[in-house]
Amino acid sequence: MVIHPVLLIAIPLLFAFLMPLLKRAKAVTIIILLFNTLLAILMFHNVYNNGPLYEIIAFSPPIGIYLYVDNIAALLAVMINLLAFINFLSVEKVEIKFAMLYLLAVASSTGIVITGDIFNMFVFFEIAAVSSYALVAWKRDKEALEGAIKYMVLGSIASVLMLVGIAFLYSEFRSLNIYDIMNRMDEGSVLILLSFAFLLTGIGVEAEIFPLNGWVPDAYQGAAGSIASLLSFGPSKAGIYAIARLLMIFSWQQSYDLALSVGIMTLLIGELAAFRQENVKRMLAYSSIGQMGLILISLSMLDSTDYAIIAFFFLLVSHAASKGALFLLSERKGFGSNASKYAGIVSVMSLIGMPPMAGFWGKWYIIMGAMQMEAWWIIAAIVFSSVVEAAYFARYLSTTMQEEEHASIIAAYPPAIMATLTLLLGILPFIYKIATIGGVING
Amino acid sequence: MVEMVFAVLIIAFIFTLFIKNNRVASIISLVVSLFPLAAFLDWGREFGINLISIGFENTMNINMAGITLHFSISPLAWFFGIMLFSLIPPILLYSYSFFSKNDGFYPFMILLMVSVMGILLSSDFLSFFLFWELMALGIFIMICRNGDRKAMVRYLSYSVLSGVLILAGIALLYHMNGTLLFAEIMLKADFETMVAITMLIIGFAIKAALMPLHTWVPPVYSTSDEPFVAFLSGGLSKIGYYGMLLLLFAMPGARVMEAYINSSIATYLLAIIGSLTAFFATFLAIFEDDLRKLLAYSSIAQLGYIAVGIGTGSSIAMAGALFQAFNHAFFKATLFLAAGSVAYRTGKWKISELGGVAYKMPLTFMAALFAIFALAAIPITSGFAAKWLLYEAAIERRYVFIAPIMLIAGVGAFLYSFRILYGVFLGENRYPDIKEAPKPMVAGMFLLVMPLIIFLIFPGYMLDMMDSFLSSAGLATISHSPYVIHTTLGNYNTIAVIVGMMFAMIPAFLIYVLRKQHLVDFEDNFIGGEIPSLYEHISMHAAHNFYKPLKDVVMPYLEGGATSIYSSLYKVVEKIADGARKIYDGVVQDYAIYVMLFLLIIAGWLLW
Amino acid sequence: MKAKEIIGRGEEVHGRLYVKVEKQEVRELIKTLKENKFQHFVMLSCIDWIDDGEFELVYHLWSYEYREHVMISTRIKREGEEMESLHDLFPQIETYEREIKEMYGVNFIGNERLTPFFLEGWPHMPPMRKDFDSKKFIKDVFESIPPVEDEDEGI
Amino acid sequence: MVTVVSGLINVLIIAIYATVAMMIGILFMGIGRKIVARVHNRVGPPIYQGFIDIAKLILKKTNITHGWIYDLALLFSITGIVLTILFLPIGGVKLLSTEGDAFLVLYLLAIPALGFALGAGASGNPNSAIGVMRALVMMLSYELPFVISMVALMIYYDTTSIAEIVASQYGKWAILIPPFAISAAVADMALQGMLMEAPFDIPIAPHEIASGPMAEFGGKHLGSLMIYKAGTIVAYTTLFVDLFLGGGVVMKGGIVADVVNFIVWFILIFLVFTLSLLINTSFPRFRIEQAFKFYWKYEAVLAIIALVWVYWMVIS
Amino acid sequence: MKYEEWSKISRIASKKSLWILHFCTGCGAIEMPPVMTSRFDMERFGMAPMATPRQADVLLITGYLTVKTLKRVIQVYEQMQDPKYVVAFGSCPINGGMYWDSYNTINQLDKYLPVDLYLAGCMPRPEGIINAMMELMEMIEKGEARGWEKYRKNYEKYKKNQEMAFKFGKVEE
Repeated sequence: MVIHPVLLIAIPLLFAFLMPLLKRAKAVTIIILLFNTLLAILMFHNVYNNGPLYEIIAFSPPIGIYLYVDNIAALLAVMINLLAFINFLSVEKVEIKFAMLYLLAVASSTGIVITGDIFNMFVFFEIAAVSSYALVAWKRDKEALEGAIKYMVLGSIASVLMLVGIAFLYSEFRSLNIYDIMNRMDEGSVLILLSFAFLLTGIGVEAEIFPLNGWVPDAYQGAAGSIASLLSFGPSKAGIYAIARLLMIFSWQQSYDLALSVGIMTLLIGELAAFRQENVKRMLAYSSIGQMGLILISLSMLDSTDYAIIAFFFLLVSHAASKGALFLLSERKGFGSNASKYAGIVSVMSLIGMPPMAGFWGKWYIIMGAMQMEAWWIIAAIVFSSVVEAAYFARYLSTTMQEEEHASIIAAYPPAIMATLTLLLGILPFIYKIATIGGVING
Repeated sequence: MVEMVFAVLIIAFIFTLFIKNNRVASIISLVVSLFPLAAFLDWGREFGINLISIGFENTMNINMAGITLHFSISPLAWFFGIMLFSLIPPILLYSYSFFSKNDGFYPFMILLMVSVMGILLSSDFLSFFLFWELMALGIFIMICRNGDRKAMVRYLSYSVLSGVLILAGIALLYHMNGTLLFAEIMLKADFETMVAITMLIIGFAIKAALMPLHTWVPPVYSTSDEPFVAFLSGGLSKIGYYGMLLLLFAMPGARVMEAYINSSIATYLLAIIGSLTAFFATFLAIFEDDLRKLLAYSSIAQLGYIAVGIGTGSSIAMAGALFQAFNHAFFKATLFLAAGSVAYRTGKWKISELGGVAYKMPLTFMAALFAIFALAAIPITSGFAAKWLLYEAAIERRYVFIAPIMLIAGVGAFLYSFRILYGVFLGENRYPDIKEAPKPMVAGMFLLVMPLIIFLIFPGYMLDMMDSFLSSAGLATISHSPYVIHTTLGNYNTIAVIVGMMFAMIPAFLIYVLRKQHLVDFEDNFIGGEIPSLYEHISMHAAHNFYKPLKDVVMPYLEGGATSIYSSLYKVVEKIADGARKIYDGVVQDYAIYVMLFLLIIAGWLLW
Repeated sequence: MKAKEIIGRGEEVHGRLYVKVEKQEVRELIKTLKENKFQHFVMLSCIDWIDDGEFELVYHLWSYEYREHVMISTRIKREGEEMESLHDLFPQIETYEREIKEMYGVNFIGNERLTPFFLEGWPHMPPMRKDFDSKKFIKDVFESIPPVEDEDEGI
Repeated sequence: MVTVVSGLINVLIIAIYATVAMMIGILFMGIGRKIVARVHNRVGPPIYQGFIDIAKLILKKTNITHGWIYDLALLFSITGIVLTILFLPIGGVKLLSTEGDAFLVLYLLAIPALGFALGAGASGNPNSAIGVMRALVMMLSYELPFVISMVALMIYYDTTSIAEIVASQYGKWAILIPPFAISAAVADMALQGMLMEAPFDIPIAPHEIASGPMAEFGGKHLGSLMIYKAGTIVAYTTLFVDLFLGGGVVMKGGIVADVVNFIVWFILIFLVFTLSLLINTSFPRFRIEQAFKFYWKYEAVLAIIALVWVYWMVIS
Repeated sequence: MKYEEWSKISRIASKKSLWILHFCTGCGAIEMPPVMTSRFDMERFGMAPMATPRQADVLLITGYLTVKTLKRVIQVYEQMQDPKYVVAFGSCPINGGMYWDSYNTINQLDKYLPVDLYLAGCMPRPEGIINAMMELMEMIEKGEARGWEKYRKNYEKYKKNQEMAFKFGKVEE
């Protein structure tokens, strides 16, 4: 039986708006998220067996909403929903409005990942942005509000730029379908360059790349632990995947070089800023920026080496899961129980790139890829940034190992589960399953 | 069969994670640690010494989830395996009574065992690097348990640096040869290989703590707990040299590298760095007051000798380096364990606070005494044979700069070894009420001293163990019988020394036996006729700031050293980092401007 | 005499200024002299006037500038009267006071090191006092100790 | 059977040579004090005074000990020095020196020093601890120039065994070759430190630290240390003679040659010993920092010059 | 007094190499340098000055002894090894000399230490010292200088006397 990918978006949206009617909000959201994850896993199984899924809803190609799901999109969807489900377990008291916003954010992130229509992606970006503004401001204290305002200001500018970019594209090709545009790319005029610039800036703000991520430190610091972790694996990962699709559309040598230079800048600035930062959450935010830069670098190598897509996937998943766990842990000062100590160490080690965890394969393949391209400055940047990263993570671990603030069971186990995810992925990397996807993206 | 050993180790790892009782955990880990030892002893059949033969076959390939790891044994790996895995059981026996509760020492010791076995057996770069980083992780978690910030930060940054450098080197080799398997890599003497080899050597040098890259060793050795540090300094620091030897000699393409070895400056540079490390680390060890830091610097110095051996590259030098590695593993582990048992009883680390521990802990003292004799390379111990080979090699190669520096570092070893003996064990009895270290600890220490005694009388057996490696590395094997080593320049006959000593002992023994003597207590010491018991306690222990005159002369020159370069480097990085943090000054308008600027720049760049 | 101008009183004895002062004024006097070039504290001596039942403490000061010697003397009761310690003005006064405490039994307030100096474990009264009869002491203590003879003194 | 007999003879010869060397050492102590007295315009003790002193010390009625480690000094000192003499060719006769080489001798000389230090440490006397500190710093300081000149010799004769160095100096003594003249001068100053003669008798300074390490040694322990001192006189001077003055080998051939060589060797070590005594009488005692600076600055520079010169000769 | 066996060789050896530890109390110390230097040269008889009691045979008390110094002298004496001899210089150790009536000075050294040889003179000249040493050598050779044995036999008596002196006569029974 064919699984309609649209259900992945429709059901959470539907129940988000039905939420005020239902009494037990927490139980409902958990069921929906669980259902969503299972659906995504089935979809991945289906896509892996018989190739990518095309899905048209309601209208004919040029106008209709058009979903396109390939291996990596399916895997990301699974990741987003699974982590959202685990993350939601750690939230003690749940109000209806919180559950609504949470479902909206998850639905829209999944939507961005599996949509094939550029306007559709814009709509999902809007929903994700709006819901994450509200979630960031959820704690209603000074920091939260400040973070939310900054996020909103930059987010709105980004959405305007994105809209202008799409307008240029539409005026050029009369169609919003990504693959349709991709095939007819060569007959476009100078206008396409402009649209690429606008689109890249718009999506870049959401994907936290260097000059556009001013909002990141304050937003993550203001947000509560679980929301910050949601932000770290939800919208920002969808954003970076959107940039990947963007590079796929405008696949010129210039755009890859641009992505490379921006990536290196983000990596270095992010790592150095984190190095001097004492506040745990801000430090984790800067380190996310740094990791995003690394992922962007792996994207920039997409056309020249087939290791890039594997590195991209492992870096993305390992960063999402371990940064999510670390943000949940950063709620309390120290590592309370053994479980949180285990979670902390495993996620830090995965970010640094130690073997049993997924981060190791990311580091292995990105350097292998870089060496294929004989790009010495990438290697130098990675060497310098990984040493800086090791330094501040070691400092973070040494301080948190001392404090013994006891954590309740609910709060301790979700990060442990996320950390075990990276561990399992590290031990059984299933590289051959991801390797085959590469073909499609380049194809 | 190798899978069986790996499986047993991993099961034991998981099992000991959840046991709280220290006794049970240590017994399990002790039993489990015998498996790899048995495996390596069994593989001895091929490499000269077959003590036991259980029939472990020694090649294995694991492929799971898209990656394939290749494992097989080589003579070099066998030698290192014997050395490392015969080091672990005594240490675990020692820790049976050293720890009160099992807070993670045993599981991660087993993890280290797994990683060491993985490194030694791996025959392709992927599994080598995977287990190398696993070892780095294991060591880091061991350091985490004591939570000393400086040790953790320094260790992690150094080990990540070494990991990434090695990875870059491997990637470059892979890029040029297209394969990761050791057997198929052909090392050519062109520029890229040189860059890859130097990157790999620097990565290995960090683990082997050569001089400029040694600053992580003192904080780590002085804060982690003793059994682990004994294994770290005795065993794991040799893995760095295993990597270098693998690279320079065991690689099949290494013969092509012949030009690289004896003519090129690179390995001569390695020898010079090794000798300078030995020289400066010895001086730093002489003035150090904290016992563990002193042992840390002394272990850096002894490791420098091995680097000199590898750098010189001739067969005697290689044999000397391996022999020195073997000796250093055992006597350094014994010394750290002895320091641990002293601290276990007195709770003190500083030499100036310790004193007269030998009177109440004679067995620990005896083990430490023999280890120090081996450290100071007194001719009646196996330490001398190793250093002798290194000196012979240096003179044979006419290394005029390196030979005197090595000899002076050897003499310097006497200074700090006496400091340990007098400051900690002999002198005024300041701890009259302590007891001897518990039985398992003493047993552990004496087990570690045993190999030193075996190779004291018959250094020839050690050379038999190395012959298989030397021949496989294309170097001439050294002509030796069980107790005589012949080299082109001179030879060393242990039996002659020992028999000569027996004869020389006769007059001394006669004087000692024929005249009676009576024991005198500590108070009865001549200090200008003064009576110590009259006053509230005068401390007659002269171990504080022991080499002050030498320190005033030498210290100004040592001040420069690595630490000042690192601190200036650290400041530069800090300045840039502050600059980076300034960008996020929290003002939204600036962020908005950044976005628009970004848009303009990339639009302009694209259109142009 | 330059010192006489500084202090204003005191008579000249054998070329030295001899000043008799009450116990309380000694500190003031020494401080003023010290500021006016009398940096050298020669000694502190004690004389036992057994008939008047008093001890006389004499502080001797010397100036290199003027090359003059000043003797500041004060009288305290033989039994039970104490003198304040002046070792904060000149550190060496502490040892002189210690010696006088041991030999005459004068207690100095504020001096922590009044422990036995030459006579470790001396149980009797301070020996320098006039009423101490040293000949009788010698007969009681040292003469009474028997010489050590062997039973069969051979040589 | 024949090999057993010849083996026994060899052992006998070696034993005789060792005991004769020790006797010469003790004799030299007496002669040394006589020479020093004569320089002081004094009569000085009889030549056999060394024997009497050692006899008196060993025949002391009571002896004290501070534990078995303290006695180690007694055992190690005599054993070490006799073993060193066994490994040095005396008068051309190769005792055991074919079995070990110069590095072995260098480290054998360290055994008595370390045993000595252990005994002094075990006694717990602060004077002896400071004495041992000075002795070890002295060892470190004079070792550098001595080792550099030894390396120069080894590189020149391309061997590390002293027996071969002696053999290859048969016609031409090393001291006559220009660079080795400098090395010989440097080694002679190092010899002054090894023998603990006046300018460098810092470790056993009687006035400052109550004769340093020997503060607690009395009776038979001091007797054994006197024997060790006698042994060092012979050992160090023989080492110097073997390395630079051809080990006294003047004739080749049978017993007669051995006797002649023995006499030449005796004269040579006597000259070297007197030279060091004369330096002894004309210098006050240095402080330990001055001694260290002297050896590591002036001596080391001279030794390096000689080494570079030899290295240049060997290469060209 | 029955004497221990003291072999002839060890007596001659002890006689011919007398190592002196001079405990420089009082004014006698200044007489020792001329004895050692070239004019009188005691080294020709095998005598040499030593720094520690362990190495010395002869303990030279060169002047008056206060009670405080006597404690140290006894400690040094006990640290010496048999056979050991005590030589007392000057008149002070004999009968207290000019300090006979001082509350602090020891009048007769013989009560506290077994003195083998007294040397009168309010500081004897070097010739006197050399003569005394020759006399001591004779006594050693004949085996009469048995101070160390006497000390060992009457140890308790000596200790009692010393205790009396240290407590200045107030010995609580």
